[in-house]
Amino acid sequence: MSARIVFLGPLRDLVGVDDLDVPAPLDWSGLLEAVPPSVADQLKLERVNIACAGRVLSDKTALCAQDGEEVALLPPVSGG
Amino acid sequence: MSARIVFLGPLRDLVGVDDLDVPAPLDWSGLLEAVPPSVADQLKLERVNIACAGRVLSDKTALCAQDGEEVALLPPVSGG
Amino acid sequence: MRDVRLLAKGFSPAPPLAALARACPDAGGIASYTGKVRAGGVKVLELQHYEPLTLPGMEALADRAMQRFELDGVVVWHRTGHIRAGAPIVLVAAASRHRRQSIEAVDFLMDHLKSAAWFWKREKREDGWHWIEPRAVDHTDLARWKENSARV
Amino acid sequence: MRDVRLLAKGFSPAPPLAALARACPDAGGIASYTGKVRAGGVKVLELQHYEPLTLPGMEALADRAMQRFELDGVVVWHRTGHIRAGAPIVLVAAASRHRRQSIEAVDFLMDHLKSAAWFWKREKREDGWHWIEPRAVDHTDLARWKENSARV
Repeated sequence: MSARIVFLGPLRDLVGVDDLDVPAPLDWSGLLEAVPPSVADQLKLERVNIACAGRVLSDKTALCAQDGEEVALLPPVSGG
Repeated sequence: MSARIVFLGPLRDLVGVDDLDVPAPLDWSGLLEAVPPSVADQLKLERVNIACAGRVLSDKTALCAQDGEEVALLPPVSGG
Repeated sequence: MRDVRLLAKGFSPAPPLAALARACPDAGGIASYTGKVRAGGVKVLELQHYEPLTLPGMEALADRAMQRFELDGVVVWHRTGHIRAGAPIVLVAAASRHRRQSIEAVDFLMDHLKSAAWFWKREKREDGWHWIEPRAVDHTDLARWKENSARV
Repeated sequence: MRDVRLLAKGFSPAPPLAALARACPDAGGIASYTGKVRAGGVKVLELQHYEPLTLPGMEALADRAMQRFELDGVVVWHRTGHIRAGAPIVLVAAASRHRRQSIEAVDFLMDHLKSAAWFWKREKREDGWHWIEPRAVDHTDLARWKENSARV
């Protein structure tokens, strides 16, 4: 019973790894405890989004990742 | 001592020739007499311009073409 | 780089676009527009021009675009003569530091070529030749740039 | 025709532009924008993406553009991975009946790819890697389309 946290862009640099497996189910407070404090601080900012199972959450504090699901931490984007 | 009147676009169709040599100097009233009435009617419309010696006239009634100069009759354009 | 041409024969957009990219290594982007003869109904299109005005007018237009949109380079190619369905009529392209400058320059160039450059266009359809005049929307499009002229 | 790709290797804009023109014979024109790594200062650029979101997001964006601007066809190609100076990062192209629709579609697509698609970009300069965030002007550009959404 585990979920995978995926770090993207500058958040990956903060952690130094691509992803991290944690016990499931995983909610918002569990996520904040599972990541380093520097990442948790970022997650609390409005400009950082979270996707669970391939869908971006409109309210990230409602996170509830089940076994086998991926939780992606999405800092501000820049493409093109 | 002659000037050349050049017909462009739909005005060329009205006349049936590409150009017409007329005595110089040529002024606005001389031009209206030198061309067929159907073309003269068009020339009086604001949307038809006249160029003399490669320059578009801001006031076409001020036309004064000298010997060897070309007078181009310019109907509304459509490019691209 | 400023490449302005009147072409009596057909052309392909790829070589001038590639040449513009090579000539402007510091540009972050290249915008382009290729206009062609639509397949439906029109058999052939004819573009007349007037030598003493048409090319000088296109060159002056390209210079205005270079200055107004701070371009690194610009391409303005326009066909004359008879053009068959499917073939390109016009290519404009602009290279600039920032994205929106090149896209706006292409918009600006096309609006002016469409209704403020010295070309006369007619189409041969089933029932013969028809002269084309700018549509009302072409004049509206052109007027956008005049309204903005105080800003730029 | 809707051609949306994430590309791990380099590409040239000419083949997809030619394919779009062939696929859309009734379109009067094709607008395009190619964004590339600027030569000055940046040695290499890296684009990260997130597989479950990035390509589906680009496909949804292309569909929105097709519908909003009544396009005959659209191309959205975007690089991922490491990209060297001078190489293309992104190509968008749109084919439409009328000129301004394709030009506006390109503008719309680029504004969204720049600051509303799932990419993270960093540049390697003399002093190491730097993450790039959208500039304020990118957000302003994007907001233009939201204001207009009631109209379209």
